[in-house]
Amino acid sequence: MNPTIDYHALAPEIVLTVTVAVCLLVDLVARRSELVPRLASLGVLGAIVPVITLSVDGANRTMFGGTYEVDNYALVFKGLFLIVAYLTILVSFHYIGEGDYYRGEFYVLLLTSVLGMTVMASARDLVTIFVALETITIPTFALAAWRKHDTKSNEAGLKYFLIGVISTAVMLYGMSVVYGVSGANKLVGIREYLVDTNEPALFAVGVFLTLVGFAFKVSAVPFHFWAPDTYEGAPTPVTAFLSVASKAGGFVALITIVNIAFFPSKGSWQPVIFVLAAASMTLGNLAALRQTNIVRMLAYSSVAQGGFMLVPLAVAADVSSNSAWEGVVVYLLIYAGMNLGAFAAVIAVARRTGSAEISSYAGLGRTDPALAVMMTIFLFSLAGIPFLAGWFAKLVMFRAAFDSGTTGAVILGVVAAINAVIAFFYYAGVGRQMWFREPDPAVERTAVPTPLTLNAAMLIVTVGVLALGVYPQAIARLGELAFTPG
Amino acid sequence: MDLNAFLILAAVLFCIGIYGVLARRNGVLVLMSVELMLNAVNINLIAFSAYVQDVSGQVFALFVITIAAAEVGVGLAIVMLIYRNLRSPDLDKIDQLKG
Amino acid sequence: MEWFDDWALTLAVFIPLVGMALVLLIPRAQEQAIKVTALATSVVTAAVGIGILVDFNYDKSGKLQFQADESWIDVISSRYHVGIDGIALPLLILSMLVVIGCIIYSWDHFPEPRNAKAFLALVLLLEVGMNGTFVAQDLILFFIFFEVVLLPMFFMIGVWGGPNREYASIKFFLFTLFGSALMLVGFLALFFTSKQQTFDMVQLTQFGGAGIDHTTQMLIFGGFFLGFAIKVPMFPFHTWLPDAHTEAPTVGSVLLAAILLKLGTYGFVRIALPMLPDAAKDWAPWIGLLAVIGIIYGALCCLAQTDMKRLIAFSSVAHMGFVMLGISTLTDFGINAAIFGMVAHGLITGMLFFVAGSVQERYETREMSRLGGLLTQAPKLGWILGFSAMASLGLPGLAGFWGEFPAILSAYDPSAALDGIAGSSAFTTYRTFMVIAAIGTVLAAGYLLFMLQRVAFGTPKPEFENAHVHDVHVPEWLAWAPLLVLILVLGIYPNLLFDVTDGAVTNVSTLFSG
Amino acid sequence: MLDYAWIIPALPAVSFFVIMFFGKRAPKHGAEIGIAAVGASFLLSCVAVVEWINRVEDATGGESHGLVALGKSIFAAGGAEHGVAPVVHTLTWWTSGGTEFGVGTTVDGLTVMMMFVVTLISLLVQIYSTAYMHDDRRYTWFFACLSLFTASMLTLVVSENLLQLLVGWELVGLCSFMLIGHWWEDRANSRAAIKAFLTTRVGDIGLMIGVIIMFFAAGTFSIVGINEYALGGEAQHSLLMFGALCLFIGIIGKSGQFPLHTWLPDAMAGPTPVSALIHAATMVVAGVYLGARVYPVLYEGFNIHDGGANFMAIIGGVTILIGALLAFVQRDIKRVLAYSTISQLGYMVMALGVGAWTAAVFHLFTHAFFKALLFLGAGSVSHSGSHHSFDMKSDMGGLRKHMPVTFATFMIGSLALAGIFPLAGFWSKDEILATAGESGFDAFVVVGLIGAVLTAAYMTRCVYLTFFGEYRGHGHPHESPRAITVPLIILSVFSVLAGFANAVPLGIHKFTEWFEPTFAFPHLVHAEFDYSLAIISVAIALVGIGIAASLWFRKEELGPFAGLTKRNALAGRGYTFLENKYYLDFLYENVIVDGIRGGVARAYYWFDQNVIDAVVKGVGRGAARAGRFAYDALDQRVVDGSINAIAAGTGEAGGAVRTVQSGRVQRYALLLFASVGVMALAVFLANVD
Repeated sequence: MNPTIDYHALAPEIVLTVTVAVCLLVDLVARRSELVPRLASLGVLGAIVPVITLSVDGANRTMFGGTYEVDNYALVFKGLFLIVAYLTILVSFHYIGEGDYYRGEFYVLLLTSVLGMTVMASARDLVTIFVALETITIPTFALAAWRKHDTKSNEAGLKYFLIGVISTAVMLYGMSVVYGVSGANKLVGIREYLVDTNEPALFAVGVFLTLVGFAFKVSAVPFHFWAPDTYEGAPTPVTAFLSVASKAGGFVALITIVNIAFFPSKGSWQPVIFVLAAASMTLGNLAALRQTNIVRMLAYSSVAQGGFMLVPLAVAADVSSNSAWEGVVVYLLIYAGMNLGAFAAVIAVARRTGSAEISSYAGLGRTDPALAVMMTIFLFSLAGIPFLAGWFAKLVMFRAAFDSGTTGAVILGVVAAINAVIAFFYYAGVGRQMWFREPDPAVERTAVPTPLTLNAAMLIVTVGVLALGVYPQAIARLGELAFTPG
Repeated sequence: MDLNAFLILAAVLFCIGIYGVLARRNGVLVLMSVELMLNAVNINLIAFSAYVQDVSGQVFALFVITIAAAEVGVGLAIVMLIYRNLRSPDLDKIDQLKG
Repeated sequence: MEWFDDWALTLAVFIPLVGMALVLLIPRAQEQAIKVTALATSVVTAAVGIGILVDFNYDKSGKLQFQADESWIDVISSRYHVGIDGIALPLLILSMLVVIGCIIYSWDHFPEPRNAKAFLALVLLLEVGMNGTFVAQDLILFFIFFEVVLLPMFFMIGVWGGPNREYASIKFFLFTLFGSALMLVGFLALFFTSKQQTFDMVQLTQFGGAGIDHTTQMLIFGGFFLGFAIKVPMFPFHTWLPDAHTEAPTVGSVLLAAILLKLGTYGFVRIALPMLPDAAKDWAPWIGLLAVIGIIYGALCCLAQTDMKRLIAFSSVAHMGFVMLGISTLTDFGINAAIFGMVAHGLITGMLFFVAGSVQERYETREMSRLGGLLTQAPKLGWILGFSAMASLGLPGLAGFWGEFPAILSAYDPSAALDGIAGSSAFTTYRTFMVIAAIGTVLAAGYLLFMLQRVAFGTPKPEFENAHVHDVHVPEWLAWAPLLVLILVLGIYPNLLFDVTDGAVTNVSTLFSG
Repeated sequence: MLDYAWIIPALPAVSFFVIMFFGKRAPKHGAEIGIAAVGASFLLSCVAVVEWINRVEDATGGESHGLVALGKSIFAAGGAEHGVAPVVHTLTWWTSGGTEFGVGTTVDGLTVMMMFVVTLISLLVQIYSTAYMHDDRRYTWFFACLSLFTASMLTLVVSENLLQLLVGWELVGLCSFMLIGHWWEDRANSRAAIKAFLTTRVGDIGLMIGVIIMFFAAGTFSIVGINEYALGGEAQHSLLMFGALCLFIGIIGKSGQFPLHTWLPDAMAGPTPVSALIHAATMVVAGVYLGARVYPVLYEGFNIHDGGANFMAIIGGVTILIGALLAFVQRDIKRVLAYSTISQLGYMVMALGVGAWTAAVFHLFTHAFFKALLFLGAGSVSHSGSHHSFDMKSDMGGLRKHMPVTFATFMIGSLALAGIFPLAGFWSKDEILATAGESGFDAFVVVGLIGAVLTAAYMTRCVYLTFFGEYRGHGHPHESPRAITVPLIILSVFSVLAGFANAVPLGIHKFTEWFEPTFAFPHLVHAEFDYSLAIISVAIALVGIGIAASLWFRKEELGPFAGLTKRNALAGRGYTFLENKYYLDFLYENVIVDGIRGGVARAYYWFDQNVIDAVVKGVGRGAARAGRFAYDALDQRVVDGSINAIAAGTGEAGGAVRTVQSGRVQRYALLLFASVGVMALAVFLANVD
């Protein structure tokens, strides 16, 4: 049986792979040059091209016996991953260039991880999902520890790695059970099994254990312990990448596997997601309240945001339309933008003050109003304040909860509403430092201008956040498209 | 062929792995315990594969072996890095980041 | 003027946004240009407002006019639907007017740390939110505008506020955010439980909660109630208000009191009552109860104040109690009174905050024990304070009376729909409310005169005896004159307003007449 | 003019604004504007009076062409066949629920009479003020306020409906607040102003609710409509009773009736012309006017036709006595007059309570003149005689020599107040007593008579202390300027003659004929002139004067005393009377002197100051204390405290969550495995069939 290969469908992955290879080679030849990041960004942009042509084409392309599918759903996420990758490169450009880092390898690993993500978007069987997940994760283990002389960075890498492999092991164990009980590797096969058979309780345990792996990836409570420590210790661009792209990768896997495979077995996954959602929102927010380091605060915030994103998933089984799934996707897309922006701003501020303490943000509104305005926009967007894109993310989340209308969903919606209020407190805390306080004379400031790439990244996100806030139809339509068969 | 025997073996191995991960203080030994867990999974996969007469389980196991190797590679590198900076592989000493 | 009919409201809402963008583009050093741009923006907006006033069909004030209905977020079936009727029109115009006043008032004395650019940009952004809330006819659109006002006000309090500004600003934000989050939850629940699955306020009003079971209606109304009651604010959700007002800069206080509080009461009249009339009936006596508690409680708290601004802030709690009492009767008398009360309170309390701000600017204190003899040092300012205080205590012939008296009047004879809900007889309950509210008017007179006595009467304290106190200057006159004139004109000829609101109010009250 | 009655209040209202904005630039600093406006109003009022009289005359002349009923032209059920409908005009004022509410004018006899009194007294007070307030720093403002005061009172008087009346009512309160506190630099003055405003506002709660009750009962605010409703027989009596009670509470507050009278003496803090205006023509009589205006409601509500006693009459009676008693113990001449006003208002209210509508209004009419006269006289004394003091004991005495005009006019006023034949007070007071007796309110006749004794006595004391004896002040007393004396003279003329408008024994019933409403009104009782009662009341007044005279005059050296008896026949007669009846003298030397002056009055004054006023103050202080409690204990601790506690608790929870994040990776792993274990078990159990 010769697999027919649709090169157009695989073009994004192929472009990325080629770019990775070229980068490696170039890095060998010309060390310490800016060539690699430039090539990497070109490669990413190049990979976006086929994504666009494929979307215009619009047809579903299935390959490898149904284990790999390029449909609207996959394309939406591929686009997201590539854009995030591009922004991450922009954000890292000076950070990695100026620090004590291996430069070439950084981008190689980054792109490898992105490659894993693009694969993940199309993966439709357990093996591919597993491979994609590991392709996403393993390079980031290394990236987290990239600041090799910094013990904190080392620690970040180690914790991430250990919890990561343990989760993987648990997930694999779960997958093996799922595979064993259903006898299918392809997601569609698992679903068929579930539709036909009354599954045993063991299968539910398998499903749960499988979800643990993804829960780790999206840093849902109680599988989030690595996140704050890793985020804090890792180089900030890596943190941004982890909190956005890597998390999105986990969500994609989660959506795919739940939507396609486990959906009929509501009892096995719905309560789990429900608990994860509630716990993530609440504990993430509470822990974030008391943070003094902004990266750590954003880490907990992203835990909480993950909880919000899980809300539509938790109620998806009770919603007749696709609106819940769309809700997760829309939330994810918007979250990616604003969170990335926030980390970019953190990097920009750290360049001046050399500190990530929230108190070092005091008086930023006076010393650098433009930066402070952008940071404010990102943070308040994360808080879900209207006409900044975040409000729409929150809205679709609430909408899904109330669309289902079950008592549990309504309770979850109210919990989310209360959490949205708590969350505002710590986001506003940073705003308060920036705007309400005088600059702290004790903090030394260097008058380095923010590099162009960083500014560009922030500006792109700012415009996006504002535009989508006023006209969210654009992104909502994207979410809708993802679940419309081509 | 009794499937349950394999499953129990895998479960026991998995639990031993868990114990190792939790109890060992040396980073390298923890890594090895993780390997144990992954191998437990492999046993599971192959046993199931045979049981359901489907080859994909064995393919899965091969992928797991490969990726486990890569994982351990990265893991060892990180442990080495820590050892270089802290002069100790003791995981208990690594708690700068918390709260 | 076909064109104007379609675009007027959109212009009224978004011209300030354009102005804000322009203000942000002008370099900070060119303060004069910034101020002129901001003022011009607000004046142009008001010109649109005047156009609306002229074109408005007063014979059909109950009908939505100047409607525009365009697609916006189809995916969630939310549309850009704006329109205006007799209930919203006065509030929209008030908002435009007050914004102009605020910009003129701050002309030469921006509060520390100055930064005219940021300050005016925030004022204009506030105007977007305020105007938008009054014209929105789609729940999601309403929600957006309702929330848009939060950020600018948060920053206005936090950056330009008093010593305790951080606490006050966050408290303000958290309270209102909490309310509006639950309000949004209510909107969504209404969307999914209503048969049409629409956010369109007109359709939802026609639908009137039919087919939604009673418990659900009660819960959804609860969400609305929290959202709006916090904004109003009603007892016991009022504690953000004194802090916010005390710390906010003058203009912030004025906008907060004059317009922002009205968003809550407007929400009750526009959304909560007509969309869920059945639940409203059951909630009304409790709302009425909280309203009268607010009247007495706010007044008592006023009596304990030593800070002038804080006193005025608590007086808002009491005055909004009258507005809510009117609404809770579910009658046309009561709701008309409530809308009149909103406008009157906006004008009067806005004025009081202006004066308090000017007093603070001159004496650098609002502590009433340190003040005194304002009438000797700045007679005109003192006179205006007296005028506003008199208006505030509900003196007939000034606007305040027409919000207060008809509200009390309406409580004598609440909607027949309420009978059998509030205990044995709604009449007994509401008549008790009426008497309590009437007692509240005496307390109101008490604390306002008390303030007047300590601030305006007597002789200046030794520390200010030789202080040179400038009397009302030109920007102040320009900013205040329209408010003062309106207080008087509306007081003498209330039909100016009642005539506009009545048609629209009848639409609401007829829901409860059967 | 009856159709254009709105012009009469409008003129002073306009003049208020004109004075306020342009007064300072006017040659006489605004005074001329005010005087011109009120003068014009006065003239128009006179025209209105004449027109009304013509109208009544036409109607009673048997021809029906006078009955151009512009309002509703229905005759009251029990009304006389010659009822003359009031002239009513309305405009839409406000709309609610499709109902239109009017604003307009109702002109009938009561209205024109009141307009006449108000504008006349206001005019005189304004003229008087040009001299009295000459050096005041807020001269212009003062005149603006006087104009507004007049305008408000006139608005109240011409009101078409109760809501409009309420507007005027409150504005009158506002003006009295501004004028009582005119010299607000002194804290005592602003305190008195606030007290006046707040105390009357307490009564206003009653009025407000009363108006609301009547609105929903009668379905209209219109005064004519409400009166028709009250008499229509359809009315629910309990509703009327509550309405009447509430309205009466308003009257109590405004007209200084027991127990809300304590603001009135304090209101003396204002300039004297203001006191005259407040006590004679505006403010306090507004209450009585309201009672007269909606009399059918009170009449039916309190069952006045049943005779015996009712709440209103009792309150009036009590007020007569306490006012009179309290007047005894004042040192301040204006306070004497203030208490006297309370007492006289008590007469009016009592008159309304006993069904003597005409007598009440008549007394209001006559009282306006002599009380204005007395106040202005007191002002004249202080202006020119006692160096701006009102303390009779320390700064006056013997002023009759220095201020003959003031003295003479003051004497006339005093005698009129005391009810001495044939001055104005005699006729009106007598009519009250006669009607009370006629309608079966015998107890109140006695109260009225006791009041008469006391009135005569305290006025004698007052006159004595002010004008007789040695000058005790420190200034150079001289007669006041013409702007002051001319109004005094005019008022004294009215004080002498006004009573003859209804001099029943002389066959003059003009006041009754012209001004008594016959349209939609209860059938009023008109007592025949009772000679014995008249004689008794005059005699009793003379006794009072005599007692007081002997009491105070005797204490002086013989010289001035002898001088008095020679120069003042009345006092001399009183003295002789007492001399000849020594036992009587003894009686009150030991009983009444120690009793009334030293005992009852002082005791009551103590009670008044320490109990009633203390209650008033206590309510204020209690409110302040309640406020502090509500704020400190409830608002800041409980309400706000709980919010802050929630916030703090949330923060604490955040801290607790943080401790789990220990930093040890193996502990994380343990937690992870533990969670997995627990949740896996839960999932397993949940999915086991």
